[in-house]
Amino acid sequence: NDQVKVNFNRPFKTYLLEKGPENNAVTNKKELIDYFTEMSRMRRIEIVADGLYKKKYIRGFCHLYNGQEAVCAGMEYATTKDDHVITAYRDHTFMMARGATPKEILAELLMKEAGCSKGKGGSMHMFTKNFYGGNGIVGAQVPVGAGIALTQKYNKTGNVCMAYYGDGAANQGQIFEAYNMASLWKLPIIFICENNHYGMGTSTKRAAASQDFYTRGHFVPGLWVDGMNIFSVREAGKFAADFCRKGNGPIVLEMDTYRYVGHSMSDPGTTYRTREEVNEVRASQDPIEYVRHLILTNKLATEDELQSIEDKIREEMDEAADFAINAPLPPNRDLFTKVYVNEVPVRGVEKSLSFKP
Amino acid sequence: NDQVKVNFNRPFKTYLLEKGPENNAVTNKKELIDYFTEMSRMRRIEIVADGLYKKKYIRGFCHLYNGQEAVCAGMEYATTKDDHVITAYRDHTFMMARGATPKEILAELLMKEAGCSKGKGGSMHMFTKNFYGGNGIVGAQVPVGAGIALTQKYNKTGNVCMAYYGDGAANQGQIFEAYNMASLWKLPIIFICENNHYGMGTSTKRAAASQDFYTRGHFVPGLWVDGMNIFSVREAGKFAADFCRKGNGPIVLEMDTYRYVGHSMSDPGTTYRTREEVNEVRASQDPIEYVRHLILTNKLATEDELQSIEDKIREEMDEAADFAINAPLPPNRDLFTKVYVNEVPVRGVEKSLSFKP
Amino acid sequence: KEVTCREALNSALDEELERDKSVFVMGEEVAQYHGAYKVTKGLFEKYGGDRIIDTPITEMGFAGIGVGAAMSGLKPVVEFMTMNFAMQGIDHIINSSAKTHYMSGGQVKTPMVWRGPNGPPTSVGAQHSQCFAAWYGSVPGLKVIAPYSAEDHRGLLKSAIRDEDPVVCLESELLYNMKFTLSPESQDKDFLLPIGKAKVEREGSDVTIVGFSRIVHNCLEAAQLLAQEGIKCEVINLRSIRPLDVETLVKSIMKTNKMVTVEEGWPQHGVGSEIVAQMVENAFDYLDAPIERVCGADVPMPYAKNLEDLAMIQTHNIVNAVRRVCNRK
Amino acid sequence: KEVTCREALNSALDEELERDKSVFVMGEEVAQYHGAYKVTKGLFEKYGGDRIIDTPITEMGFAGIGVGAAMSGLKPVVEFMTMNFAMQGIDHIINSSAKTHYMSGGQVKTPMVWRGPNGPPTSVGAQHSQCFAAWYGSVPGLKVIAPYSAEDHRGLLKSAIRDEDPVVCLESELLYNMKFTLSPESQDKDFLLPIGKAKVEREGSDVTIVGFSRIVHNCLEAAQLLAQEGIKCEVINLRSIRPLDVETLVKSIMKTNKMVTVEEGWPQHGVGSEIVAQMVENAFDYLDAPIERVCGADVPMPYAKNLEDLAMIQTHNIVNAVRRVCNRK
Ligand SMILES: Cc1ncc(C[n+]2csc(CCOP(=O)(O)OP(=O)(O)O)c2C)c(N)n1
Ligand SMILES: Cc1ncc(C[n+]2csc(CCOP(=O)(O)OP(=O)(O)O)c2C)c(N)n1
Ligand SMILES: [Mg+2]
Ligand SMILES: [Mg+2]
Repeated sequence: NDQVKVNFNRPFKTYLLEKGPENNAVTNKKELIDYFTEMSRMRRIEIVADGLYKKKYIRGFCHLYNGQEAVCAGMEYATTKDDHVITAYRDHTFMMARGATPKEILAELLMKEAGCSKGKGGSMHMFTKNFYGGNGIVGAQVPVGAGIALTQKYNKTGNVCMAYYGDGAANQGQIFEAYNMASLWKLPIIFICENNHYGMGTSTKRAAASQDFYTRGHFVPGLWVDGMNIFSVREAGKFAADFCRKGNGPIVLEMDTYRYVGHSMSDPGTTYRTREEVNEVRASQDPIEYVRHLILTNKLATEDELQSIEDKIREEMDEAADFAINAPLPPNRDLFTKVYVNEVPVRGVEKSLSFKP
Repeated sequence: NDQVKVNFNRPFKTYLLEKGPENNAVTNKKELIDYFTEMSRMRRIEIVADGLYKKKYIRGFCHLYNGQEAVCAGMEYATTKDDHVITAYRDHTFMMARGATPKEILAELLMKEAGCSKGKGGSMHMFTKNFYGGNGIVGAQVPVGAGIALTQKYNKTGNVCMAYYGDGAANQGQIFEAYNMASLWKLPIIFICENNHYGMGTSTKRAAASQDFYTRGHFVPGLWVDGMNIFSVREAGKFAADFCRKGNGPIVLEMDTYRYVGHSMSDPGTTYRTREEVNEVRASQDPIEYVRHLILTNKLATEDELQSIEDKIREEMDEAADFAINAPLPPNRDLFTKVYVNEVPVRGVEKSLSFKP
Repeated sequence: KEVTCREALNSALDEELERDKSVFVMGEEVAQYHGAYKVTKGLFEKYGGDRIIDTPITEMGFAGIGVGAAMSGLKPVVEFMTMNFAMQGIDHIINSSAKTHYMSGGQVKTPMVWRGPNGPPTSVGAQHSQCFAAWYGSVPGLKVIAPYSAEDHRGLLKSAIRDEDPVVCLESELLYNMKFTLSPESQDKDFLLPIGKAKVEREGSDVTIVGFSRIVHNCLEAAQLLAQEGIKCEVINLRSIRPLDVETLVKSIMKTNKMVTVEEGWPQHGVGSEIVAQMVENAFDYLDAPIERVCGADVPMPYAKNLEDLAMIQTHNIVNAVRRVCNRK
Repeated sequence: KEVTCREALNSALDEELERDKSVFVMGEEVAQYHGAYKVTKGLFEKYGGDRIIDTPITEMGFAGIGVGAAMSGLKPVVEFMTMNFAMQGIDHIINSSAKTHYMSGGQVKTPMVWRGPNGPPTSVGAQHSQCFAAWYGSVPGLKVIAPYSAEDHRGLLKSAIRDEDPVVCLESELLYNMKFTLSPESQDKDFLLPIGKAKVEREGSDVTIVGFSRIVHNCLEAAQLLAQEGIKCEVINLRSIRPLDVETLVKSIMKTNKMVTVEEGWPQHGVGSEIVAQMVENAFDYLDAPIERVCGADVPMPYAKNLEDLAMIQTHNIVNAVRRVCNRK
């Protein structure tokens, strides 16, 4: 019997809910190894992206997810691939969670034709099955997510949509508009506020009059969740998906989490918070270390075994990086395609350089 | 001694406030006569506008305030002319409350140069001292109002801004953005939701997941107010202004009120609600009749005296209407002026018809 | 058969709703109130509240919801009570609907229609009278149509609903009540007009008048008046702002060598400007006279009728411009 | 004195904040973070949080707050992190700030500046690369400036802050780091450049190249290359998009009889289109060749560098266009 019981030391807080999920969960060896593996892959792809960025293979914005892995991973384990996901620009790991390969993700970052968006989208604009991006306008993805939920209700699919947004985004008016319509129409949407405590250089208390993001839906029930603990996230996710699937309408999950790195590559991430604060979170709450600890203390695998998982991940990602580095750029012709579903004439920089299909 | 004590039979409801205003007020003859007069003037100018519209003197949108007079009037008696007001398109009576004359208001409706906006604004776009319109985009006036409040704080004037919006407008995202910034920065703004129960043809319960508009600021304290009773409004207004002036930041007042007429002139106002509903409110809650009743039952004036006030008002408004009818249209040259503060060349419909200052 | 443009839109919506279950209509007052301008009359009764959806007054929110629905397989027709209010949700029209197909390397589609009355009606002042043809028409990823006749309204809206790309349909409040004869073909349930093709409404050899939406009416009126002076005007109804049918325009100007553009929007960076630029690029040697632009006056729309009349194009303005263009030596 | 455009903007803000207590700066990250692009560096320390105000990420809301502050006597400088995000608040820029003076018959003023980086930087994809010059430039009631050099940045921004009308200041992220020499006059605390006047950056007699903002750099580069072939280009830096300095353009084309317009935005209904239309209207008989427009490619901005390079104007594109215009017989 390899069952492990996990008690949550940062319990849920509920809002407009009679009862939240239990403050513990049961897991087992397979799950723990899976979670360890998946979150490690997420961490690793970001580390590789970081390295490639510094070597100038990647340009522009590149928002990394280091530290927040339990949120993205935990929600995936709470739902199915027929459910739908949309997020903002911090999206690489979501792609992977939804089944995209590191090759297509890194190739996209490296502007290659083999990239998931054929090199046209970049870091902020990745899409795959039942995953709608990768959106660069803060907050805009949330009503779009409500629209995806509308489709589920319209087509009676029984599936839910998870719409992620940051603590900074949480003040955007259109999110309140989405709360309202989702409630009125009982749309199956899980609003997921990833509270990593900063929107760029602004801490939540300077941006939000109320920092209890799980209550900000006002008339929408909510849960505060320890977003550093994949089991808390998973249990909250199951609870929320179940809530939605029963036709209760939307629910808000506030995921308390932390971003280890700067906002994007140009932000050192240490002018508006101290290095100590970052190190403290990393040392005490790291979502991957927590799972490693559970595995080791429960003797479900040895350090060596975990090391070999990590080695394999490293290999996988290095291979993906190599692939991406060596893959070709999109053909120049692609400049003009996919503006519309059908190819049409498109004007170039000079009229004489225009495209005729 | 002509003091009259008024008990409110629809008591305040409070939100995030330890204590609201008392559920009664003291008034006297002078006040009662004033209130009766002012509200009657408001009612009358709308009736005159309605008549002029039907005679085709007025064109386009024309949103009347019949039934809601206690809100606009009561707030004026609770504050000073150095305080600031902004509202949406249902603005004629606000102009009068702020000191504009019926002549300039009706002249504006009749597109005349003597109109308060020189005939350029029309029904929806009227402005006068410390009154910022008259805004046609539902909800947009609310953050603008917060900006006016910002100026008060910036210049330490001790004045407040009252920003009015409807129950339909109350779902607009930008209002939530305004709540947030006003709270963060402790702006002296009274958010006033005039809940007349319909936004065009949509009842509040079809548009708002929560119809408790006094709580919709979520972290902003609020008061539910009987908006058909000028004394409730006045007491709430004093309470709110005082709250703001003390540096507590914003407060939301929900004014429960009713619009007797259609949304605008083309809406009969009886497809989405019954005639009975309208008649019932009119018969039992009319804000002017209530004050008339107080005056008469307390024998502070006779029916004849009130009649003569009404006659005078009728005269005043008829005179204003005559004035407006006979006033000249703006000169054609005005087409091209006030686009910018200084006169500049402006292109006409034909280039050859362009304006040169 | 004589119908108003309102009826033409209504029948187009009705038929497409009937034809394709994934089509739905959303917007303020579209269902139980039948639309602020009654374009959606009867649809709520016929298709119910799941397919004809009244929204709260939250344009940005429901614009986003429309995009999400389109991305995930539905075909929303999103009505804005007027296009002025679409400005609150314009980010979704541009950044979420127009750009996503390209950004996703072709993976994601947003087949949807954004529609509503555009440009100046009368007497509603500056905030309710703006024409957005030039703005939307500038954006790759969007198609933009501007119907004039009842046939246009039916054929273009039906094409727009069936289109796989996002289409902005710019209507005119003043056209809703205008009556036109529908040809038998145009009454067909599968009557479609191609997006991106202009229509020569009247042939002529002396000068080309180009317009779109409501003002085509005045262009035709002007052509008739000018015919009495012996000036033969060719009148082109653009029908689409994007793609712009440059070919038809060039063909016409190669014949007439003169052109007047007419649009109710503001002049600067307008549809007329683009047409002039295109004619210079594509037909420079055929131009016998400078092209004149007749546009809405370059001011926020005033309320007073005399000023408004001066701010808006009247038929005589077109007549004047044509005369000038034709009499130039 | 050599300064970057960032420093030029910073000093302009600093001086105007110093000069007039009613001036204040608001926007996302403008205070404690010193601006996403560090334009407001040091201002928070000097003027404090009451005058340099960090806002939450709520563009529509703070745009409205800016307008309200302006209406009631302050002079806000509202920074958008980029103009792409201003689309969320564009209704306030158009309907609340641009139109109110007119609608109120001149009673209400909204003296304020809307500023931020506009148009394509590099490698940030479609949602972060749009140029809004044509949109804002179309709106009566707004003034629109687009500085190129450090002198432009100082002189135009200072004028904009002192202006009684709302001014949109379109900057370029790629210019922030670019260095220019400041003339002694332009270092003066009261150095103002007139809004609505273009600058002839280089005189020439064969052809006129017109550009604005960052791309003026490439126009000048092209002119230099073309000089080696004996083609003398006059390069005009528009400085203002609205009012557009038609006079300076006409004067130039009367001399050169040929023109190429250059803008980073999309072609349709662009600034180039308007310039062509104006030249046709005002200088038709002086045109020896069709005016060519060089514009951003008519696509959402792609991320991949090779595609982006093709989507954005390179100096050789300008050179090619000039050659074509000059070699036409
Ligand atoms: C509408 C809009 N405004 C501003 C920006 C610039 N911006 C990008 S990310 C960001 C911070 C968002 O913070 P948060 O929502 O907390 O998400 P996090 O980055 O922490 O994941 C800002 C201001 C934008 N992309 N869109
Ligand atoms: C942004 C926007 N959307 C839609 C409209 C059209 N419209 C004008 S008034 C109105 C109803 C507003 O209702 P409410 O806020 O309750 O105010 P009331 O008319 O009841 O005073 C609507 C939908 C508008 N003017 N602006
Ligand atoms: Mg954050
Ligand atoms: Mg209402």
